[in-house]
Amino acid sequence: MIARVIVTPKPVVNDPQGITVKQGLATLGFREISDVRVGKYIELNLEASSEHEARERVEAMCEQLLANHVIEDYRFEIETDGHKRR
Amino acid sequence: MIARVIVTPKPVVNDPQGITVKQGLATLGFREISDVRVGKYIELNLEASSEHEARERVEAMCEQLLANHVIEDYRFEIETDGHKRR
Amino acid sequence: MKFGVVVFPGTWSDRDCGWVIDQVLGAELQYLWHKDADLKGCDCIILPGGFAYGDYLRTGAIARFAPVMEKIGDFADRGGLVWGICNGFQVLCEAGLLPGALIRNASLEFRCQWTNLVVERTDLPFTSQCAEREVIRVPISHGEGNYFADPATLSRLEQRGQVVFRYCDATGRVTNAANPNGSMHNIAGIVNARGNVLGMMPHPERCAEAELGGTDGLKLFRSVAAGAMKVLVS
Amino acid sequence: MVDERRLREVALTPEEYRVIVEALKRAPNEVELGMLGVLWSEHCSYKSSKALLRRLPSTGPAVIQGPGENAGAVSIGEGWAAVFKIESHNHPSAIEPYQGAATGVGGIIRDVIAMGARPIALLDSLRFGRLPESSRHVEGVVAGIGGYGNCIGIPTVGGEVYFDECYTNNPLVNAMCVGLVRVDRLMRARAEGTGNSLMLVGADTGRDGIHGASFASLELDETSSERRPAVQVGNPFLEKCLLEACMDLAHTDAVVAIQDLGAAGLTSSVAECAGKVPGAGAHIDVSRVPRRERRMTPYHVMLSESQERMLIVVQSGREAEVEAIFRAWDLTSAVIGHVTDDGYMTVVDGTKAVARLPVSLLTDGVPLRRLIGVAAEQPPGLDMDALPPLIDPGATLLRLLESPNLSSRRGIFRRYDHMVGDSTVIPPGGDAAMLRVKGTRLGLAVTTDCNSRYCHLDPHLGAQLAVAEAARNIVATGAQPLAVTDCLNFANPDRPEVYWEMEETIAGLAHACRALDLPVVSGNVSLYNDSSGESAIYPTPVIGMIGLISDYDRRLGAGLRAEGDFVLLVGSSHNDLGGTEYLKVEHGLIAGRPPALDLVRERAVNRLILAAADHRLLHSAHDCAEGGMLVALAECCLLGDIGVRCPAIRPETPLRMDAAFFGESPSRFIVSLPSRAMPELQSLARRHHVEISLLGLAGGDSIQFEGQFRLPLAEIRQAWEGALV
Ligand SMILES: Nc1ncnc2c1ncn2[C@@H]1O[C@H](COP(=O)(O)OP(=O)(O)O)[C@@H](O)[C@H]1O
Ligand SMILES: [Mg+2]
Repeated sequence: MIARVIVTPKPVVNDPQGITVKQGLATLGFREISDVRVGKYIELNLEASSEHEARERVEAMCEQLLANHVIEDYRFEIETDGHKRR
Repeated sequence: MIARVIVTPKPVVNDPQGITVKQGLATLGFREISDVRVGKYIELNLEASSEHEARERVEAMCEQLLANHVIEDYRFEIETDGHKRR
Repeated sequence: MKFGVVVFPGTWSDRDCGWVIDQVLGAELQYLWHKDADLKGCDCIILPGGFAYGDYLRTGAIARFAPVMEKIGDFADRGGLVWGICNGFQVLCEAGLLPGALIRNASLEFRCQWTNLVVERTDLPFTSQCAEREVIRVPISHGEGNYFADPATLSRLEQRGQVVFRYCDATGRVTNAANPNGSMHNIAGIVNARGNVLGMMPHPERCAEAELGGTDGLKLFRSVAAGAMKVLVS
Repeated sequence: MVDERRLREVALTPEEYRVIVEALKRAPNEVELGMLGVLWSEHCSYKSSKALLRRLPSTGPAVIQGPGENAGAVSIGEGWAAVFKIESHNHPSAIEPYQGAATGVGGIIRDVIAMGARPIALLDSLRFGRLPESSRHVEGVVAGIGGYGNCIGIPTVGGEVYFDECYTNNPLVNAMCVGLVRVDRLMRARAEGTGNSLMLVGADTGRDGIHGASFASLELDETSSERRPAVQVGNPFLEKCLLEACMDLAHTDAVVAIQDLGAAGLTSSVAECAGKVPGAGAHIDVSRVPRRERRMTPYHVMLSESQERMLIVVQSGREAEVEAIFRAWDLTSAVIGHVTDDGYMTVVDGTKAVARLPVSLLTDGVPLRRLIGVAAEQPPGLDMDALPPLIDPGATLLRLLESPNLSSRRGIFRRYDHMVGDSTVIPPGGDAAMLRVKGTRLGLAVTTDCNSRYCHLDPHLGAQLAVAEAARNIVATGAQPLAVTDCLNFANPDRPEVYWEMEETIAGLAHACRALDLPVVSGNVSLYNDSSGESAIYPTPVIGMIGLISDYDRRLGAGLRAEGDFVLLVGSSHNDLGGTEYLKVEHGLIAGRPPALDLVRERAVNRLILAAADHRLLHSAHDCAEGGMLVALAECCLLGDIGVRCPAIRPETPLRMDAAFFGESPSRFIVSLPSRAMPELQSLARRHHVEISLLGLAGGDSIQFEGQFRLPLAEIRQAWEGALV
């Protein structure tokens, strides 16, 4: 199975990278942007007997390692043979 | 509208971060992982008269700034009032 | 007084800390390998600077799970001295031994330069040799030293006086201009409520000899050593 | 006969192919062709430059290891050897600035590790097109240099940055690494001992950087982007572990040799290792090579340029000791073959034969190219009488200080960790940087220098000036210049005027190095720096130099130290305006001959400065380089944060006012000293037959030349530091 994890900075955390990307885009003429947030995308190939199990394992990975709850939120989707569910 | 851009290292490109995260997860007991790739997630709030226009603009942003085509691939989805399309 | 210096894969200030402890301070030095869950009877554990595990994913994120860290957690709970410098500070935050987190510098650039720090606590084992609100010169060298904590945590830190070092100008004024990385409240270093776990981004081990540009860093090492002496006599 | 197209893909000429078939008495197979293609490439074989390089002096009393090993080594006393080398990563950096620069740093570090030395310093010599057009390159390259050096924990203490149109499509990224090793522990990459094991350690092997064209031709069936070779991505964390593990190898005597894997990967490292031992060969089984990806052919494995890998020759039977050392650092290691005595490099894939080539054919088989040089047409001359007179030296000073080539580099080097190691006793920002050798009083001064505009105007003289400037930067710290590593960057040598530049440059280097007793112990050549024929770069022979001071307590900084000190100009000034920044910035001219250089005077001036430093007469010393006397003086003030008060400059004919302030006559320093030291300096100067002249007195917060101009230091700093951040 494939797990797609997205980790984003919490809204309260200022995101210097996002600010810089926004400025960069603006100087390139993309002025229609009102806000940019930059986070991480983590793709995991994993073995799991069921989607449910996979979900629990990935949840645990996020809690322990992939995200820092002080500054980050996370969400993920599991792909089992082509079907995605959040 | 909201554009969600995912930038990933090209498949053959070395991904030290992914390799290291995989080892990290393994030492935490997550041995079911066969592969990890780490990329960027970029969320853009933008004005656009149509989804089509938004799509074209975001495409241009990826080409010019958000992704480094030499080593990275990108994909994105546009959210217009709740509906997502890839 | 026995200093333990932890070595993770990717750590590099271990040798600089070791040099200062052994050659400049003349105290006992013991390197602690990340895989050994054994503190070898050290009195003060230093988590040095570097890029443990490449700082991949997040600084300190993977290092905090090393076997040695569990022992360090217990050691801290028992009141043992734990001192995180730069990457070590980041590890301590990830491990939850100190509150908050260190994010990308506001400039998004790595910064290696001298900074002025105002010392706001001198009643700690780490700073006893410093004068009240003394301004010390210590270099920084990091890309992710921008201290963040949520408002509640931050005010708690301030109320309990857990901010030990703040970036300031040469005269001790805490200004935006003197803030090299965007840290909230110009925070350069904090201590836990009990006062035995210190985390700081600047590198005192880089300014313990005049030929390296300054000796203020040595005061911190001396403080720890002197503290131990007190314990011995009392 | 294979078809022309295939030959072009592996970059072999029909003539070279003929030589191969003759030597083998058969046609090479695909893998053999690929292996020969990379090893016979200019990059690996130096077939266009070898003949010229032999002219460089490479011996001297201090030399322990000259060219031919992974890096050069010189004795610095107390049982220590300094190991160092400079290398280019121009083409990769043009394609992917960040990773190109980062992997360039990673590569040069491995060269030093292979000698058994611990790297203690990095320097980076950079050339870009004009700003702001080139800011993408600058950003990426500087971030890449820092990204690798900062992470691995080796201080980046020096380098240079220049901007010129000629580098717009061909930025130059040259990285230098310096290391230390006990003389008796110096390693050499020789595959000694038949039967000894070849171990591959470090990163797994992926399809990184396999020379695109030939690769594609082998993969015609597969077309998707993911099947194409990849730009190398560096892993400084892994290299840090590799570094420490290699240092730990010193604990065992089981290791015979260490060789890094760089260009041409496994093929070249094995061939080079075996090639150094007469009659030695190697047997390699590609199936034993740890892979990063599936579906890799033997061709991929033999030619992969995956980073952070090392080849280790281990006494047979003691592999386990070595394996354990790497396992401790969580690094994979694998025995992939052994040393033979048949003089052949034999490659198998499990039971299948893959390739079998004479080592000598791989390493020295390539026919050296006989190219002809034809002098380029003379660059425009300079009619000094036609130049408008200098009106306001102060205003000109400000324009020079804010010009990209002269402005402060602080915005760059503060992004590099230049302190890690607790050895940097002179940080970047002045002339050479200096590192102490812990446990001794020794100080090692390091610098890189080259003014390529001079080289463009006169390659022979320009090369000499580059050597002289580097030496001057070492001397300015109070250290004695010791040895050189050079990185020769040129355009396409097939063009006669470019080959002529190479001939002239190397002749100039050889002359200057001989005159100053400086052996060239290592180096690197980068050719074809002219994207698609047009926009050729200036000849750019970057000089990396190290120097030695017996007690770093006597080191000198560039900045003024005390109010009231005398500020002197050491050396004599002439009407040297050709090729100067002043001409370029103020008059938009790149013309004339570069400043004349008298190497005998150069020696005398250097001797004087070192003698004065020895007697502890001086408070500071700074050489006069681009921008001439006034820019150098301003730098002394800015670095020391002390102003200077000077009487008006009234040059004696024939010296022109503009040349007095901004001419770039070499062999000059600005020094400061307490008044009481003056008599002794004067007698020293007389003894060395060097002219010294009092410029003024240190003090105040402005630079002033009475009746000529007065500028607040703050305003000058604004111009100097405002530009490059
Ligand atoms: N790319 C760089 N990386 C690190 N240090 C640099 C770089 N470029 C310049 N520097 C440092 O800035 C100072 C001034 O550089 P430069 O003007 O080239 O010196 P000089 O003219 O004396 O050779 C030197 O200390 C040099 O090492
Ligand atoms: Mg200089």
